Amino acid sequence: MENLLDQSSLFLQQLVNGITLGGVYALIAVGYTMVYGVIQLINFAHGEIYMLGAFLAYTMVTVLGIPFFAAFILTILVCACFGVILDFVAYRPLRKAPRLAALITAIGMSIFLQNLALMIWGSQIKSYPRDMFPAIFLKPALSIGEVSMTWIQVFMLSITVLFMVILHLIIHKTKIGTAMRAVSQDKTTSALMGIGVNRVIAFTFAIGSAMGGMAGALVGLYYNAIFPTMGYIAGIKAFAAAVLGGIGSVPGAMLGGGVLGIAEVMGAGYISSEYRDGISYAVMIAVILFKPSGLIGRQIGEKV
Amino acid sequence: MDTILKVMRLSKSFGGLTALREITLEAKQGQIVGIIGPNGAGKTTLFNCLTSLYYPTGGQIEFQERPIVQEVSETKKRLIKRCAMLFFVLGLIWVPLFWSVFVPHTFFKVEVVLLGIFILSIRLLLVRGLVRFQIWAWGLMFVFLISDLWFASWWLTHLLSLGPMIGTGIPLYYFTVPWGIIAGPFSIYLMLQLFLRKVRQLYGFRLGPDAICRLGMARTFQNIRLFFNLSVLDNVRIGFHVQMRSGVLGILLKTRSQRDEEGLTTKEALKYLRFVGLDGRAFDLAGALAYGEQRRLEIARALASNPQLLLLDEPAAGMNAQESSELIRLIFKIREKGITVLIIEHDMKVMMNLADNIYVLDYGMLIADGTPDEIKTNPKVIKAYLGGGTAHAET
Amino acid sequence: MLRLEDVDSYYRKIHALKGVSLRVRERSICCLIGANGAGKSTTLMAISGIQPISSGTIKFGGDPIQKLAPEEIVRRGVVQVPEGRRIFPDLTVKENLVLGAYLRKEKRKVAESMENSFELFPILKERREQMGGTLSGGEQQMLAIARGLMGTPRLLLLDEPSLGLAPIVVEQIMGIIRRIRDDGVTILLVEQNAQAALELGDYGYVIETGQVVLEDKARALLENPRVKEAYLG
Amino acid sequence: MKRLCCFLFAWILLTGVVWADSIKIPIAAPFTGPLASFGEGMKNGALLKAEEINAAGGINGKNVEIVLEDELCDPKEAAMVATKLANDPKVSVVVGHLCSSSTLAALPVYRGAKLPAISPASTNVSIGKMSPYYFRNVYKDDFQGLFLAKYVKTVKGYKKVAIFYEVNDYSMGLMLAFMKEAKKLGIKILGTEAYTADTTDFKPQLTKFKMMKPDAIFIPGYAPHETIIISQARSLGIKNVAFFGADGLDDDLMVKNPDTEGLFVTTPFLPDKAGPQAAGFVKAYRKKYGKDPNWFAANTYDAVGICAQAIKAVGQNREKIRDYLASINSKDKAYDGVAGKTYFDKNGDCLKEAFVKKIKNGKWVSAEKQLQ
Amino acid sequence: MRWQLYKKDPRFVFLSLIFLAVLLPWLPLGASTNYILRIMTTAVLYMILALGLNIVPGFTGLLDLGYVGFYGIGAYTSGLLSIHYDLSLWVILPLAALNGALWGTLLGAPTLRLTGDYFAIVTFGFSELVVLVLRNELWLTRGPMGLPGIPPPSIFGHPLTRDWEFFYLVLLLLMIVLLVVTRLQDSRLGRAWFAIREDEIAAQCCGVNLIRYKVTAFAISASIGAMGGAFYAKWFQFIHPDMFKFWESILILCLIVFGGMGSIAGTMLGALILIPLSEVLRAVLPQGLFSARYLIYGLVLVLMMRWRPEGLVPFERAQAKKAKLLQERLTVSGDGE
Repeated sequence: MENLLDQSSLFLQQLVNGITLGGVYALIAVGYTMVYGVIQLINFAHGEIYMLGAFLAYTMVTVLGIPFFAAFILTILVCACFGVILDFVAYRPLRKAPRLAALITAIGMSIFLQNLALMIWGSQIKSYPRDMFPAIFLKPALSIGEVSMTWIQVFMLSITVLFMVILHLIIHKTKIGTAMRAVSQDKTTSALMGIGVNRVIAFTFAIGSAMGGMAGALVGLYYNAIFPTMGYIAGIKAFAAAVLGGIGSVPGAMLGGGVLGIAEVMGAGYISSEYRDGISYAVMIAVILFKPSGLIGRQIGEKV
Repeated sequence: MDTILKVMRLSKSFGGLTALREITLEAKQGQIVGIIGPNGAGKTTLFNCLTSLYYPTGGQIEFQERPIVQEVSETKKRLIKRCAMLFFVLGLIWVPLFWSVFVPHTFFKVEVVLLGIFILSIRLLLVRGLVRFQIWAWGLMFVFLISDLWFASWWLTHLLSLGPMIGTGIPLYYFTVPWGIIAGPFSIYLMLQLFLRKVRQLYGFRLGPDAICRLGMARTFQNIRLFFNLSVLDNVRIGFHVQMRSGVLGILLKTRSQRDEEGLTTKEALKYLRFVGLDGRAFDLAGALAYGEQRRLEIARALASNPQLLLLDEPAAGMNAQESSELIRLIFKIREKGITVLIIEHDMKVMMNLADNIYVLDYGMLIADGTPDEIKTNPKVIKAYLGGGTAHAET
Repeated sequence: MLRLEDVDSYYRKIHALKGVSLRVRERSICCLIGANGAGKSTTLMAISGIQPISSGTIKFGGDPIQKLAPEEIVRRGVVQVPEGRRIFPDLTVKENLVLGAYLRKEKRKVAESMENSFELFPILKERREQMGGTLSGGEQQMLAIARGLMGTPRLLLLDEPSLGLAPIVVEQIMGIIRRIRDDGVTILLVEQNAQAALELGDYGYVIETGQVVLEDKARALLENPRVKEAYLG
Repeated sequence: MKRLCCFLFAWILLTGVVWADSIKIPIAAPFTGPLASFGEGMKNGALLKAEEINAAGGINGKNVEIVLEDELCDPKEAAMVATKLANDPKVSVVVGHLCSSSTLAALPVYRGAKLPAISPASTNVSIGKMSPYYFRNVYKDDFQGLFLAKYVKTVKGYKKVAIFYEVNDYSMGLMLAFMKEAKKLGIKILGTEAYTADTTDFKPQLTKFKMMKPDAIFIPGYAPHETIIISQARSLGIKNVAFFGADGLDDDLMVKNPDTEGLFVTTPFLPDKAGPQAAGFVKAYRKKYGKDPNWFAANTYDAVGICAQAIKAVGQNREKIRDYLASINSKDKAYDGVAGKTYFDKNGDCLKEAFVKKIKNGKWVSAEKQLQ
Repeated sequence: MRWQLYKKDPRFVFLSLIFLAVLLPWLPLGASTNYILRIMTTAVLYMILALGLNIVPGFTGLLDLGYVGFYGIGAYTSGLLSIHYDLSLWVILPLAALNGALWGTLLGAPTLRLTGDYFAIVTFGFSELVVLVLRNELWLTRGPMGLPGIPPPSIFGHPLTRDWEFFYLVLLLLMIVLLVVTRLQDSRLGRAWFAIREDEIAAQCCGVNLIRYKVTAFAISASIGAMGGAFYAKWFQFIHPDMFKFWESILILCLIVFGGMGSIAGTMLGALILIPLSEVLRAVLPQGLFSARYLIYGLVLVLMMRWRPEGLVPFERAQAKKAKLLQERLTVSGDGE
């Protein structure tokens, strides 16, 4: 009987871990999914924005001595601006170029940013010093038997859910959101309606990057490890989450992130921790091969 | 004259919009057949269906008496859907049975329950894919059917050696016997069903555009689709693709037959270019040609695959009077070679001089067919073209 | 009101417009008819600022607009209803209409125009919450026109509103176009359906392979043997 | 023509050789990249030694010049750096390569060029047998794993241990050696879990450990990750479980983290356990760099010392230096350095003692009980 | 007349360049000859790899981010075969190529019907999975311990150890690969690939079976990559999973983007410029910045796409040149007009 209790508390604890991780993936995946939805580009550099978010928050807290929550909000704003700049510098000139060109640019941008961070911050793993760490985060928020959840997990999850709801409202209830959906369906007609297509795309980048930067700041705090290559793996996994949920759909990103996070943690917990990253890749490949439209996405037909 | 192409009750719809509605037409050997109709009438969609770029929603196509597209009846589709559901229901029994026998004493372990849910959800996904006629579901289904078949026979042969079902005490053979008796034959039946040609066609095992070309149907496109960054000669040589035989090994070893084939192809390609009047520009990039020349190059490329039937999609669009009369001469020359030509044109002027037989489409329906003279005087056609009237048969 | 002078435009390497000149008078319906691929839609796209032009000028109300961004052109009151409806299939009818008024700030007036369009097209009111893609062809066309009107245009560019529609629906649409003109909106109508267009229009241009070959009063064009020939050969 | 010019330019850059009359001793290690802090220890140790040698009048009147070659712990870069060094006639011996994979990649190059090299830090077992030109003044992984297992059993008395290793050569070598010895000694290995260098989320694996309820968790890896692992473990509620690791954790990074209290690690060098010579070294090091030397610094300090001794004895002939190094093959011929006596066996490996140190009140201190 | 023709023939240019390369070890470069030889060997190796990769994105227009997976498969095939069975290089090379082709086909067959960016992602996932397997299957690959002690190749019983010997060997391989690639390019197969690259739908309607030719392209590309890997293992005598990380794919992609996707000369030029650049950077850049040298590769990708997406030697220019050459050849032989 005790064994059964252990088993189930192990399972529950892993579930908690998985959901937290999934929340992170979902936040990053939103950026991919929104940009892909609007301009059909896999923005490889998105993972790097996540990394920059982590570094910015870290630098603001440790070097400039700004309190974490202020730094958190500043980071989100700076990352949003950064996304817009990225779009303006790298992608806008290629709007009419073949998709391959934009994709290669995205990869190039990703490498460039990653190495830029490497130059600025060095490749050492950075951690928040304990005294600058908001103390409340480490205290357990709830603990039932062996299962525990810290405040930072609660904070992260609630922020994720909150922003997903806000995002959903923005996309479905506001004018700019309607414009975003319009641009994703038909750019020429949108322009004919007087929608500034480039401005809407820039806005999309801003929101996606804000989410990515936010995820970065949160993750930097949660795992307390910030390094220049963190965006690469996380970015790919988040992309897998976006594909899993159905690329182009925000609730899909949420669902995909959650499923992938849980699958990864359960895979590491029950199957093999060596192949932990492999699980995400395998899920991603399987989804792309068998169901490219994802769990809640729609099939995108090609025009002849 | 033999009928070379026969289209019967062909329909195509995109989502809710019907682009073609029960089109029936035929082309005889050596004829020039015109298809005319205003913009958006579905002419190009018809061509795309013929060359397998689109797959029709209903109807049949026969080319040189060989069925290219066959009709699958609704009953057959319904049968497949029912079979798929049954497959899932059998899975509902199968999964707990499997645990009981093969993973004894661990029935309530978290991992095992998860595994069970996983297997069941894969089976459900498979059913979904199957009823939506997706190709992967077709392939994966066989793996599952074979394993079901194997387990059915295994359980039937190990009837008495199985203990009671874990957690309930009910003798296992209460479950295994009916399961084995139903699942075994059912698996075989479903496999046979899935192998039927018509059913395979539903899952996308159909002739692709390349196979259609190989059969002898070549086409041009409404908005020119040349290989713009390749030379004119190479464009035509690609057209020869289906006539060439050399494989990777021959190419790597540069065997005599491969070299001969290359030489011959180049010569023939130049011949075709002369035929369409482009021999002077054979070594320029296709992108550098003028509009009219590009149109002719597209025709040369299509001719290079040695077709029986040539489909021309608005060849005269964007041409001035002189260019289009040259084009008409060229099409007559092609017909003299014994090639049947099917032309889309919305410009009746060109068509009247050219075609032996004309079909008129209007918003996806065939509204008239006959010789040019008949068409010219057909009131329905005039209405469709000059428009405005309400005297249409449908309304 | 709108004046094109010697407009040249290239599409890829193809010379799509070869010195097109035309003018549209205030509060009139001007028709641009011609065959497929003659350059009708390209002309409209050039006016709307989507298709770049290589030479020539486009003036609207006296100001050159050929260098402006598409949204700026819309702001000045030139709204296009594109060929093939091009409504947003995954947005509701209402959202489609709201987007038509994207550049307008006052919410109340937008709501007013929406009421107006519902009055003009009662069927849209019924389908308000339906996805655009689920409408029938005629309804989509109505939605497209209503969406164009939401932008309170001074000049409405209509690209083949009769395309692929049943004749009775064409009739209906043409009637609506007339009503719009009567409400004081200038209209440039591009049509392949010459009969319907010329019956409706005041003035007409015939365009062939990127050049204007004929222009006259609509009534006169309707009688012109060259027009008949151009279509029936 | 333009192309040719470009090429010529590159060529001139590449062939440019600095002519200066000094003895070059190159240090090949990662000075940037994730393991830069270890490379920095090596750099500091070497520079300190060179400074001392030069202050004492150099080797045979010539100054020692330390050349830093950054190879990022990347095998491909390491081979390239090795070729560069092998073709520099001023280089007669190399101190280097920190990571075993770099060492293994560079090794065929040194062997081909007959250039002797001393690694102060590569502990992989397979290195020794591969080349007669490779020496090292650090013990091998198998010794360290074995040592740890013994220490855990006899001094600490742990019975149930779980292992959380990184998927790299160093960590896995240690794990395998530890497991082998643990089996002999009757320590129960509850489970092994792995992580990769790209991850920072260790919770799934740690949760598993939590349910296993081990006495201690063995974390053979490098400091940057392990400090995060310990923090995450504590936040998951793994409270009364000890952590221990090997020399890869001997880094100041660990001390900065308050969660690591009580962690103990093996190390080849302990400032307070070493002899009087070491005390001088520690003092000088503190003075120059303002912190305690780690074992990388100490070992590199010694390696440079051995090289200097060899050059002093036989001159700058590669072959002779190799023979000289190979001749240091017994305890009495050993080089007496700050990290103990160094002598090489027939494979070029050395046998050295290991020590245990632990974190107490946020400082590295020697463990009360050492295993002798 | 004939001489004029030869002078312009790219094959002649290549041959003379290779002749120059053959002279390289004997040029009076002083002590750094071996260093330069090693750099040039690396550059030539990357030329081979780039020529192989070029077949997929260059010829058929699909972005392949998983090329390094095949490179790794080739290297490990070669390493394991020579350690366990001590086979000769001439047996290993074709075996490695075959193994690469096998995996290329296995990966290509299901994935090649995907659209561009999904294909890129799947190939990326594949290469990461390959590295994971190389890392974790200790029984086969020794995982992160690497595979040391691969015996050097030998010719007629003479083991190759010196740098110039390896340089000649890799030059020989380059010539073989070049022969293969140029022959393929000027054949029915190559034209089918170009057709796919230019316009998939038109290609299909010309009778080109998309899947079949894409798979062929993928398999051939993979086998060339695997062959490069096989040489690499024999040359380095030590392989490690970290050598086959994603960055290598990007580097090779960068070479062909820089040189000109689809053009053989451009691809080789890209490798010839960018690979030695890395060593120049080592000499020029301060220590701390050297680790960030990939920054420059990233920048190259971005800037090339922005200002010169067709690369140094654009595909269409190469095609036009080829056509003119053919014209001249046909006029000389009197076959043509």
